Amino acid sequence: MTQQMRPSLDDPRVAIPADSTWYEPAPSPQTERQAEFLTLREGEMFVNMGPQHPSTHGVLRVIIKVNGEKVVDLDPVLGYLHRGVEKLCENADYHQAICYTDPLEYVSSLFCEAAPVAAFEKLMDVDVPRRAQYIRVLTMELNRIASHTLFQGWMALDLGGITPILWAFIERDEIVDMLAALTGQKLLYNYYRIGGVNGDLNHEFMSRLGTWMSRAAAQIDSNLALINENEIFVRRTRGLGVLDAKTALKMGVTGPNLRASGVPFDLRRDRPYLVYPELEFDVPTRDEGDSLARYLVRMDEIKQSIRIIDQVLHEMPDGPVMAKLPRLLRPRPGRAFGAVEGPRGVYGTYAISDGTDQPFRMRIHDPSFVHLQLVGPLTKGNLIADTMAVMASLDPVMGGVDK
Amino acid sequence: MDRRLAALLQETFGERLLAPVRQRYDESEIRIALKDATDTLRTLHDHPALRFEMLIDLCGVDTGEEMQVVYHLSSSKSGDWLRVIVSGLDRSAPRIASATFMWPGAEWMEREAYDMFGIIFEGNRDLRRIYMPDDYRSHPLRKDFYLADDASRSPAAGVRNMERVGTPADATAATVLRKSPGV
Amino acid sequence: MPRIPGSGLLSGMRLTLTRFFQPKRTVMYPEAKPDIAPRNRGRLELVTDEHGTLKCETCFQCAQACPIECIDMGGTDTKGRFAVHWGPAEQYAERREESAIRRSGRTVSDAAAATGATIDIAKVDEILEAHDYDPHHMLAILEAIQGAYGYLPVDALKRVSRATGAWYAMVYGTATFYKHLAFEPGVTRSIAVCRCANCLVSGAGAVMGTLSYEFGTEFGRAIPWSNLRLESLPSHVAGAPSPLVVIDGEPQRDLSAKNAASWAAALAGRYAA
Amino acid sequence: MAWNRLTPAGRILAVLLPVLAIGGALTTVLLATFGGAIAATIGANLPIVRFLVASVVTFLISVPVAFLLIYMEMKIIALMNLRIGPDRIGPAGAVMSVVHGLKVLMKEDYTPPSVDVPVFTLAPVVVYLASFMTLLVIPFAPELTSMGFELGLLYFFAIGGLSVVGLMMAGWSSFNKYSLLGGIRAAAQAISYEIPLTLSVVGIVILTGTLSLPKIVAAQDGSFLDWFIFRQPLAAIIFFIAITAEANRTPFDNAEADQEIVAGFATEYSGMRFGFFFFAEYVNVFIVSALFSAVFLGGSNPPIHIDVNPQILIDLSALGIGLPLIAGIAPIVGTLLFAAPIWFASSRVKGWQALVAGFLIFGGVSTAAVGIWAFVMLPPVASLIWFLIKTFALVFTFVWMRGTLPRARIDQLMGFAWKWLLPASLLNIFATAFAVLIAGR
Repeated sequence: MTQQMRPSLDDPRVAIPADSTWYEPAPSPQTERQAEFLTLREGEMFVNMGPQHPSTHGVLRVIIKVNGEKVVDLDPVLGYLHRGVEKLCENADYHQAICYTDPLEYVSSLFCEAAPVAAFEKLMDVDVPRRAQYIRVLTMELNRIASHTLFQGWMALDLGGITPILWAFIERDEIVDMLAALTGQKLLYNYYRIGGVNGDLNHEFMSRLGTWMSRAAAQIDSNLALINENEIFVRRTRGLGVLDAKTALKMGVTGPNLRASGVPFDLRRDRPYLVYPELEFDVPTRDEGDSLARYLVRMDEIKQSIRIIDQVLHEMPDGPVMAKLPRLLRPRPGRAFGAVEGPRGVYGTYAISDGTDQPFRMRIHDPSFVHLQLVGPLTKGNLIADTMAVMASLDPVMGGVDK
Repeated sequence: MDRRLAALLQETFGERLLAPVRQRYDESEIRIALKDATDTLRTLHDHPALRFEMLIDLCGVDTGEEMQVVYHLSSSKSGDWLRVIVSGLDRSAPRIASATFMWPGAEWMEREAYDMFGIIFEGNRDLRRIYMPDDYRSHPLRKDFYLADDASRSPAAGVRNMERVGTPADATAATVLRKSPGV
Repeated sequence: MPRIPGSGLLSGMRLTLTRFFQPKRTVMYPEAKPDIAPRNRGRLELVTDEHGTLKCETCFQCAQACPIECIDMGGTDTKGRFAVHWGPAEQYAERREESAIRRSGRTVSDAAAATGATIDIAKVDEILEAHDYDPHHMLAILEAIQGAYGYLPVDALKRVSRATGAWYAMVYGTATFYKHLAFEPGVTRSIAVCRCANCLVSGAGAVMGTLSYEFGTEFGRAIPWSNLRLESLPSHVAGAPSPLVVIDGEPQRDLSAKNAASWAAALAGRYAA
Repeated sequence: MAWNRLTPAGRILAVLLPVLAIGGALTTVLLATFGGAIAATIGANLPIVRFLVASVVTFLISVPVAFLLIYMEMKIIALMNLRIGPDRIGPAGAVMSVVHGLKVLMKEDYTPPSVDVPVFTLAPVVVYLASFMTLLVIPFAPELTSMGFELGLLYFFAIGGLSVVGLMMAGWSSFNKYSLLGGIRAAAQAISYEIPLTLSVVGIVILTGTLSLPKIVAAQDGSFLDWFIFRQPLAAIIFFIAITAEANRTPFDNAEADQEIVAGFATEYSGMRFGFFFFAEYVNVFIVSALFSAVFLGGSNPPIHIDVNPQILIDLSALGIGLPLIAGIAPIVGTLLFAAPIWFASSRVKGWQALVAGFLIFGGVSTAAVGIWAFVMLPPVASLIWFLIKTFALVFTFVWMRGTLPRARIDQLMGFAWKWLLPASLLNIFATAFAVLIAGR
């Protein structure tokens, strides 16, 4: 019995049955970079991670070229969650488009809707009532805390600790329930409207917020004590995936990842929107630029967010939460870029109006998309386990990356 | 937003600007031609008074008549934001020089623009599809890409392919393209 | 500050041990219902006022605004005969077209929007009249149309959708669900027998046995000497005659286990290539 | 026919009864004929028989031990996570792990194409074999040691190291890169940690002059200050870290780090073959805990010897024919005795409820009485209980660590073994030898 054999595309020195195709990625190089990636040198092999893998934060596929345990190169493959939101938004009117942006990033969806709302409001010259602005700040900061606590859990989980994620979910659940009492939904809030918010603060929300605020800071601090000083955790993240300020700027990194490299760039302070200029808060930065710094910056931001929430609750004015607007919105032709500082970086929306009731073009910029590019450069030369640590510390969410 | 920025830009670029500098809310906007794109971006990046060192966003736009590439830059000196619209790309064969020489982070955004609009960025080492599968043929965000409608609602009702290259046979040019020349 | 190595580990261990004894946060879901805020809009429902009448006045604004069109309105008229979607039947077609235009994001000329009747639509109207324009008899209508044209023309389906008030998606779905309904003029002729429980009880098994014996082939295979195929249908609509045998797209109503052999002989003569 | 009219139960009986009758008769005849010879053979080869019985018993206890440990892991980690954990099957979900085991049994046992079939099939067997074979030398109590032979400790390390072969086999034969990485990680880790593991007990071997585990336990007789954890603290720490790595437990569970290499060597396994890996892991945890408690925590010795010596001698043989009668009557009488006050106390309690309650109370009381009697009167029982308390305290520690710690990276792990643990264990050996020399003079 002679079986037809052929060299494996994965490793040309290995002969495999000619009719078997199922265990090879078998891509044909399309670009210079990909051809370089697909060339294997002595001792190297590909390890395919994802789209189903325990630590790829969604449906991300990463092809890793390894030499033993050492990562030589890697190539993220996107698009498993691509929904064509930009195209859908071009075919929906302005109100409906906001609804499509919600599920982009399911971990912090309020920021995803805040960006297009900001852009549309610029297009239409709408003044948002002050109470609505305060409510937006309040809900966004709550969402930021929810996102960061979840990040803390995921980070620990990707490093092998199983407990923090469940403690993190307790905090996140409380915030999510609270926001559900306000917005009506747990995950896809669809709460911001052009010219305000959908519904004023209610008793249910305020009572939940009060009980949560009374113990949140202490509880989160105590959760952090589990891994923040843990020798194993610190040794695995310190000095890993160092991103210096210059590279970070060139790569277009924003948010906590940039601040961990020592660049105090925060839209809330540098390009103020809503009522942030009136609030007092610090922008935590660190100079190390490694995974631990990215982690700690986020943990510091939680404290600042609690501080902001406290101020907002004290200073919130009375008044309407929605501007008077016509039912059918037809902005004048024009362009606007709305951006907010989210838990992962700058969420931006570039909207072009052509005078009809639908956006002519709606570009959605998601920070995770930019940050995911860094996984390759930051993990080269490290171990497979470090890939997970670096990816977790960059905190990408695939819903936003794939749009 | 810095009102002096408009004067500075006008002074620096002068005739390269296709339209006067526009400023609205906290955004400034300049519009340049395709041939000046690389030089302008380099000047914006290196000019000591401007220093637009951060690329916030890069995206393509299909106006129905031409293609545009839009850069959003942030200055590390003054904190101003600038929108650079490079207009005049040929719709049938859009090509532009890549910005990865200055901002390596633009690589994936250019890949996305290539995937969605077919804009070819010369100099990008890794210009291949990023969202769509490799064997996909059309570019979904172009205005002549027919959105597959709900089978129950559209006039052609449920017999339309998801992917369609070029213009549908049953449509006239006037009915298909939603054009917005002013953009 | 120099720290004792391992003190971080120990403090973490202490923390987990404290949590070990703390009250647990699990919500025992089926027994304990979660505390859902009154504003929660997780579920769509129609609200009634204190007199028990529906508050909805069928303005369709919600259905039109819904971006993913998950809101659908429909029902039957007062006699319980005509299905109504998005309002009265005569309005429905207009609204549907309008929606299509709006959603596709482009202006559609009158010529493009108008249905180009490439077939003689009169036969469809006759069939519809015979079935009283009742969308509940959709399968029967479609079978009759297939009998009349040999296949299901798209224009006929549109006409059916428009006249009965059934959504085009429903018509289309019904037509694609049943294997014996074809969208193109037949190239391969087929004999299909339904294998639902109802039909099997009333003798479909015997019919299948006889046919496969007579034609000398198995179900799911082509018959070697002709362009005929034997096929089995997976399901069958309740109330239709049993056993349901569909020959060449045409449902046969008077074929049963008893006369199957003679039918097969006749068919063999008819289709012999 | 009469056969057709029988119920299934009847048919079984109809077949079984004649078979049993014939078999019983044959056995009786055979015993009567060759009984003396058999007894003589058994008597002559007592060690072999003893070995066979011990291995069967060891094999049989390994499965419930694994079930118990899996349940402990699920429940304890859940409680630390502020969850409730398994609570549906059995009291407090205690039968959950058994149900998991059944589920694993019933799942499809899939052999992927292109694996190396013989090696792939043998790997779980080797792993499981290696882990339960080490159970043989565990000194549960002085009288309850399966094989207390002189080279016990060496045997333990030798056989324990064999499981790496199984993991490597699994990793290599699976035709999966995750498996390969997992197998190689397991091998590298186990080989590195074997050395400090072995070297750390050399101090104890110097002190006791033996490799036999029962003798090491016996050397710790006395109060808890005689335990080797207090006489060799450095060795205890090294040993604890090394056995954590040997048992592939967090923070050293790199061989199956699911965030990195999915499930390591077990990635391609399903069904009961995966179950073998799973069980072996938990049996391993039990074994290393038992070893630690034997070597460092005094094994079956109580912390403090309290010399109570109540002689509760019950001469059961004196009862004669009364014994079976009492055994038959006592439960009924006891149940009624406990049920009566409950039934009389409240009119709302139904008769059967009172009876059930009475039966349960009687069961509890009698079990407790027998247990206390056994603890006091039978030294092996007391020893066994002390041993299990220590062992399960350690198992709890392992689970607790899993609930707390993240995973160490593979290079840090290896570096730790070679750069810190190895010198420390050598230091411990020299210090101990020096101390023995000084004291011996």
